[in-house]
Amino acid sequence: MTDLILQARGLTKHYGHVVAMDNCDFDLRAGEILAVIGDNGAGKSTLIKALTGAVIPDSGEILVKGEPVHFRSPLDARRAGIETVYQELGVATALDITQNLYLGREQRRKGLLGTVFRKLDKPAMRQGSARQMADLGIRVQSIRQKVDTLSGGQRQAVAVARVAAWATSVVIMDEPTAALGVRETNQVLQLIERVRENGLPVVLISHNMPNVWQVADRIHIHRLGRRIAVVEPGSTTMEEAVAVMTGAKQPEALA
Amino acid sequence: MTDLILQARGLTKHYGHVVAMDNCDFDLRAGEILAVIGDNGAGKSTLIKALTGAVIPDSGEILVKGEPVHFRSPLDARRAGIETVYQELGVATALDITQNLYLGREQRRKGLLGTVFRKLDKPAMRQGSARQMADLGIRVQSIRQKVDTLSGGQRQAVAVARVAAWATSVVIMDEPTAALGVRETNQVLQLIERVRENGLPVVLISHNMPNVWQVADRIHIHRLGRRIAVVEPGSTTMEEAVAVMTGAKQPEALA
Amino acid sequence: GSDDSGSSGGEGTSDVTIGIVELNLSNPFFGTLQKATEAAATAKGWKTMKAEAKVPGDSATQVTAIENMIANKVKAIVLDPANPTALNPVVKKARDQGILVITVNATLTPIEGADATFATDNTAAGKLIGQWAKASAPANPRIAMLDFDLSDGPAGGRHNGFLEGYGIKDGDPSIAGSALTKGTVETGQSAMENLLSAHPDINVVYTINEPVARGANTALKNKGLADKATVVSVDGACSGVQDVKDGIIGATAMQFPSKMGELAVDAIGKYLADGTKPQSGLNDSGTVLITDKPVDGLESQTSEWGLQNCWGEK
Amino acid sequence: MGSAELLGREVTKLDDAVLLDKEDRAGPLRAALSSQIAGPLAALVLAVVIFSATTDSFLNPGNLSLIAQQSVVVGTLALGQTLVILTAGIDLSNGAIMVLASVVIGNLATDGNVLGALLAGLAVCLVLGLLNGVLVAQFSLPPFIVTLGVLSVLTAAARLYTDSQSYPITSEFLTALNGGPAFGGVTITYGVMLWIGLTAILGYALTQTAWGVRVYAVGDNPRAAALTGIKVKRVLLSVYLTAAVVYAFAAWQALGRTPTADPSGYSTANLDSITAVVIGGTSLFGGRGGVVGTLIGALIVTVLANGLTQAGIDSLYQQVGTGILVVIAVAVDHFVRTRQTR
Amino acid sequence: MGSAELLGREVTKLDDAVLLDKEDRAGPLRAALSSQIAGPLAALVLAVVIFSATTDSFLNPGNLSLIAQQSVVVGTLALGQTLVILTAGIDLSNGAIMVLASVVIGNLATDGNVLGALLAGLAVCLVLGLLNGVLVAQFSLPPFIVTLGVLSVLTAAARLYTDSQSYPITSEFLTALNGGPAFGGVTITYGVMLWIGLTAILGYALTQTAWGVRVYAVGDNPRAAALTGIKVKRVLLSVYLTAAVVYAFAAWQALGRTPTADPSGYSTANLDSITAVVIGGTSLFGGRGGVVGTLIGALIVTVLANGLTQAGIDSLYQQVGTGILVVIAVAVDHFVRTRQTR
Ligand SMILES: Nc1ncnc2c1ncn2[C@@H]1O[C@H](COP(=O)(O)OP(=O)(O)OP(=O)(O)O)[C@@H](O)[C@H]1O
Ligand SMILES: Nc1ncnc2c1ncn2[C@@H]1O[C@H](COP(=O)(O)OP(=O)(O)OP(=O)(O)O)[C@@H](O)[C@H]1O
Ligand SMILES: [Mg+2]
Ligand SMILES: [Mg+2]
Repeated sequence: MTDLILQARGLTKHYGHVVAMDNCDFDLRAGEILAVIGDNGAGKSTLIKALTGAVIPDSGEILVKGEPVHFRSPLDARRAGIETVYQELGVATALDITQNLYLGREQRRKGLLGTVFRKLDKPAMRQGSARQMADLGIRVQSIRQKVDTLSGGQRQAVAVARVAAWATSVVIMDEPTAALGVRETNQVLQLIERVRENGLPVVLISHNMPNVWQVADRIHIHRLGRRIAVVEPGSTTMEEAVAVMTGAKQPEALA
Repeated sequence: MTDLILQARGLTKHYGHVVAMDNCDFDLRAGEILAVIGDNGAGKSTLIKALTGAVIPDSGEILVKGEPVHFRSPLDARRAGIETVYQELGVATALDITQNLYLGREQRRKGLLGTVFRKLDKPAMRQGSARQMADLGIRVQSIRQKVDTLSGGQRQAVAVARVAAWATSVVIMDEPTAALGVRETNQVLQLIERVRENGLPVVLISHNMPNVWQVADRIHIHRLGRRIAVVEPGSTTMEEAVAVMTGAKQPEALA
Repeated sequence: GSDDSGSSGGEGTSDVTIGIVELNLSNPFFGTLQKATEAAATAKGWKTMKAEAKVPGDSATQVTAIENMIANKVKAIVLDPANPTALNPVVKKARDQGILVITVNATLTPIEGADATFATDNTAAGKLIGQWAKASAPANPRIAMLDFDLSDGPAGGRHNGFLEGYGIKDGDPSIAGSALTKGTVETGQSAMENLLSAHPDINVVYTINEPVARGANTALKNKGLADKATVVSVDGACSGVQDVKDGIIGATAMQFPSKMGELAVDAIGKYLADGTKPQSGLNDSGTVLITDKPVDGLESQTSEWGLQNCWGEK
Repeated sequence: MGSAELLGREVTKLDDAVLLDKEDRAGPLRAALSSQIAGPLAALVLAVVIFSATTDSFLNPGNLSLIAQQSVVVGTLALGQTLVILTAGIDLSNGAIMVLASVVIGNLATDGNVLGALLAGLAVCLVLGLLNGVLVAQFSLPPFIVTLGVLSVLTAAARLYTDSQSYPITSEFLTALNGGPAFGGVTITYGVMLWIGLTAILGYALTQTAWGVRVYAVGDNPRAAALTGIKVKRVLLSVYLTAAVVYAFAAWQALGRTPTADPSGYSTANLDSITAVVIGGTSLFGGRGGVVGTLIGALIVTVLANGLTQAGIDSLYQQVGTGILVVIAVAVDHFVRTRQTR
Repeated sequence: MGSAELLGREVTKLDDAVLLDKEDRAGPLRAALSSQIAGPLAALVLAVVIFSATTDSFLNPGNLSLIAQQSVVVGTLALGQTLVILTAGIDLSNGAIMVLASVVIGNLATDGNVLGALLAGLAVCLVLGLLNGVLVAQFSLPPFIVTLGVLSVLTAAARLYTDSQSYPITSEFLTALNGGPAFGGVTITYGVMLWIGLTAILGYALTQTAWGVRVYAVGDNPRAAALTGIKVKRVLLSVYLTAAVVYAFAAWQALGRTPTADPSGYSTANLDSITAVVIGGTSLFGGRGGVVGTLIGALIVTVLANGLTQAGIDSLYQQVGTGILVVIAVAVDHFVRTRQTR
């Protein structure tokens, strides 16, 4: 069972009378790319948030490498090595690109300036972030632009680049390519594959079925707040999966 | 020339030393679906904002049905019959779905209650918004949910539904399906085609090339702040267009 | 005396500027004092620079104002200090530059910090109404104390004086309750209403000033208790004396803000004319008990007299 | 896939609630109760219970009606303040506007033309509301500084106008709000009725009219509101003007409460009104809250002052107590509210 | 498609600026000037020019150094206030914290142990900063109400502690900040140096350290900051504690300015400090602004008071003038800033 890196059992979350998660299970294996697909409002983002401490589930349990964990905040999850791109991005719009990329992990100058005066190494960080944005194929006119002046895609790239830069154990991405162009999307898919090659499992939420079938090892189908099936792209067609996802077909019909 | 509904000539917009639009042209014909494609940060959203009064260009002119116009605010554009879904959605997150859908166009009760007491017809609006959301294939658990409790896709659907509900002359949508699922995306594409059938031209910005090729009559390719080519999906392949869009190919090569 | 500076155009003192530094002018008492000072100065052909503390106790603004006046080379400053010690250094700085500093209404500690002082003894004022209240109070007194921030010098003086005159101490069982007002009608009324709700038997009301007394009276009247309680106050503004006349206030201790200012300006005039400094130390500008129900052994004047000698708008 | 399928067939377990959701079933009153004002109400009830238990004199009809009367001036100001705060603004000048209006009324009324005086007071409020509104809406200046500047100007103006004297008000019409039907020792003054009436009207306007929706939209996110074609500036202006009208009523209330127009009165009414608004559950960041909460918030503030006096607490300790209790009141509010949304 | 292609080949007309953008070329000083503080600076220069032109006594070295001295207390408080406001908070208790600290220092110093007294004052500030911080960060209560409550408690506490008396300060050490090297009639006091020094240190901390970035991030969007793994509560707490240390310095400054520890002094310092912060270009909604602007903002406020006095304006008209000029100052700031971003 140690090959299950991240698991969840029976997660439930109610908001008043809205049911966002309804006895939901989840399994992520070592070294795999797991796609999560589901209708709008199915509860995918809520699941991700629960897995990463951004939402506290009403009930259910979460296990990391078989050990139960209780994340009280995103920081707890991050400390357990889980890096996440949230759908709402979680970028600070008043800060610039570099500040966002290094938020919470700032680099300090070498020597006294850094250790005693705790001075940031801005040139190094600026170089680093320019490189990371470029790696994603994203063009920005100045690395010092504040995030609220960025285009939708540039903004999303900032959030993705941050995770790419810091991933250590599990990478979770909630619709990381929604606002990205063709080329930039491919860049991110390559990034995801690179991460897997480095041995880290990736959870990818996406509405783009071709992308999912292109990179995923397994596909978690989410519907009405719970996982209703797990399929493999090799043995299930997009059409079948979408039919299950939207409720046109029963999951049992998948074999 | 009256068949050109919306035109722009030489639009330019600088933010400090950032160039968002660089002598950009634009033409929208009557009754057509015009797609606008381009890299992230190419300046598509800026163009749309300039066309609809949300951004005041530094220079250049905008013509509606051949007449020069000077929109100072989105309201001016709306008064000229132009409805827009902005990429950043422009929804008020503290308001609920119905309030957002009817924002600026609230329905009042019949009779004295409405004329004298200006009482809103909440039940009617609630019914109307439930129907509009349903028409887009979007499931929400309560039409009274505040928008900040909605999922990413639900939120986008609210913005799209609003435009769909009020379109009268031109419809502009900036990446309306980015956060939508497979089924919901198709629903929006159908909506766009319905709008065209009703005789209104549509401007669709999208990074989803298959979608674009599926519905567009003409495709405006945007690069580095300006229009570099206009192609037709029938005579140009996706690959060629993407190559031009990303700069891998010169526009002249398209014939 | 120094009238060579008048309209005759003599260069001597025609471009004299004096500074007037007051407490917060929202209190008409200080407004009256300032205006009397200014009027006296203008009558002598002087220019004035004026400043006021923003709120009671705001010595910082006064320090700043005096610094600005020194920079502007005034010849003398009439100061109503917001704090007895906070202004000492800046006053010293002014005097070191040859500026005559006269405090009015309140004093510095030590009193020699200023060249002279024309002030009112607030403790004495409180004592007068305390004695009067004691003498005219019913058999089993129930006292309400409507105070103002007691860190304010005059407020503390009046409060302590009243208790002393009445012959009791803080915490005496005959004190039904106390409440803090902001020295305004509205806060006086609310405070009195609240006290009455708990203690409908209140029959003696000490008020920090006449606006508070008026508010207290409204509260009593609303409850139909106006006849059963005696209100005492301090100030002697015309409106307050009128209230004495109308029976709203039993007795008030009249003070003379205009006089203080006029005396101060006279002293400055003498100094500028021939260099005679005024007598240092406290020159009391006087306190008079105003009541239409005099009691034995306590000197007082009637409201008629009061209306002729009061300050402020009649 | 039409609406029938969505609302009908597809809508299984999770979706029985699109139109007829639970709130609908429970009725609007209960919905309102459960959402916005539960927090402030809990705090108010708690305060009342505590003071009733610890003092003899607090819980009697006379005292309770007194509390209502003592709340009307700041309470009315706080209604206008709520509108401004809902747009993410703040009005530090409301007390000063009211005071200037009341001294103008007091001065003009000495000639006997009380209705004219009252209208002049209204005009004063409208002009100043317009000033605030134009500076905030048209020039996009921060409301905090604009209204602080106006406060400074008006405080001085009221003193200059009155020569720092106060006017006793004798006109029965001007002090009419202090009267009202009495039942035993308990008077329900017209002022209290007016206050509640204004709350009802503004509550209606905020929740039942298009204007109200726009006020919330502008306060929540002015950029988004502008993109949807709302005339943000006009909405802001309308808010400052409506608030000004409410301040004029507050001036009338003040003349009824203390039949004196006093240029130096109500100097902390601005902060008090903000306190009432915030305790009432309205967010200083705009877009969330409402006037009913504010009414309760104003009552809470008065209850604290009244109850502590009843309890015979020394004046300085009263100040200590008020500070602590105000914080506890918002803590209770906060606690109740987060429990709900969990 | 690697970085080389992006930064090299692909990067044509629009992109010559990814790393070496114009700001870099112009140097950090010019960058700072052009962005944040240009507005306040323009307002300050304007005010100085006007008063220099209209009065004889304003523009001389002695008066200018006086202005700096007059700014130090509120100016120092405003530095702490800036930190709090950057996190979208507000501190209404800062003046009261300073006053309590100064009376504690004044009281304890009567025994002669001035250093111990000063440390006790610091301890007072830290405890109260902790209280504010815990209520705001841990209990998520609105800073406006928390600090208003603390203000009320402290104002009373200072009076209770001192029995409403003030303590004259005689210790040379405690009033040392009022001294300093004099050149002719011009004294550059140690207090002014300390103020500038604190501004520099805090400016450094805000712009050159990770802590500063986090403060801005938390103020800008606490939800996003939490999602990126920032300990929002800890950052908030650190801000209130740092501000408390700054308030302790302000208490020391105050003892130098007026060598009296007075429980009723500085009662408007809270609003004055907020005014300085806002005029200095820091947004009350958090995340935007800085301490250098605040220093300029505090100078502007003092210049207005000083200049109006020099011009011989009546005190009531001064109040009118201050109100108008403060609004004009933010209008100038606003105008300069929107011109830049256009
Ligand atoms: N705070 C909240 N309060 C009330 N309802 C909520 C809240 N958060 C989420 N929901 C509801 O829970 C459901 C699941 O939302 P979630 O964001 O997880 O969907 P999703 O699968 O990520 O959708 P999408 O593909 O559109 O992003 C939705 O119906 C949403 O409206
Ligand atoms: N307010 C602003 N200040 C500075 N730069 C800006 C501002 N707004 C936009 N830009 C810049 O202008 C360029 C064009 O942005 P725009 O949003 O129009 O791109 P887009 O084509 O819509 O991209 P996307 O596909 O990612 O949405 C971007 O480089 C962006 O960073
Ligand atoms: Mg989602
Ligand atoms: Mg865009």
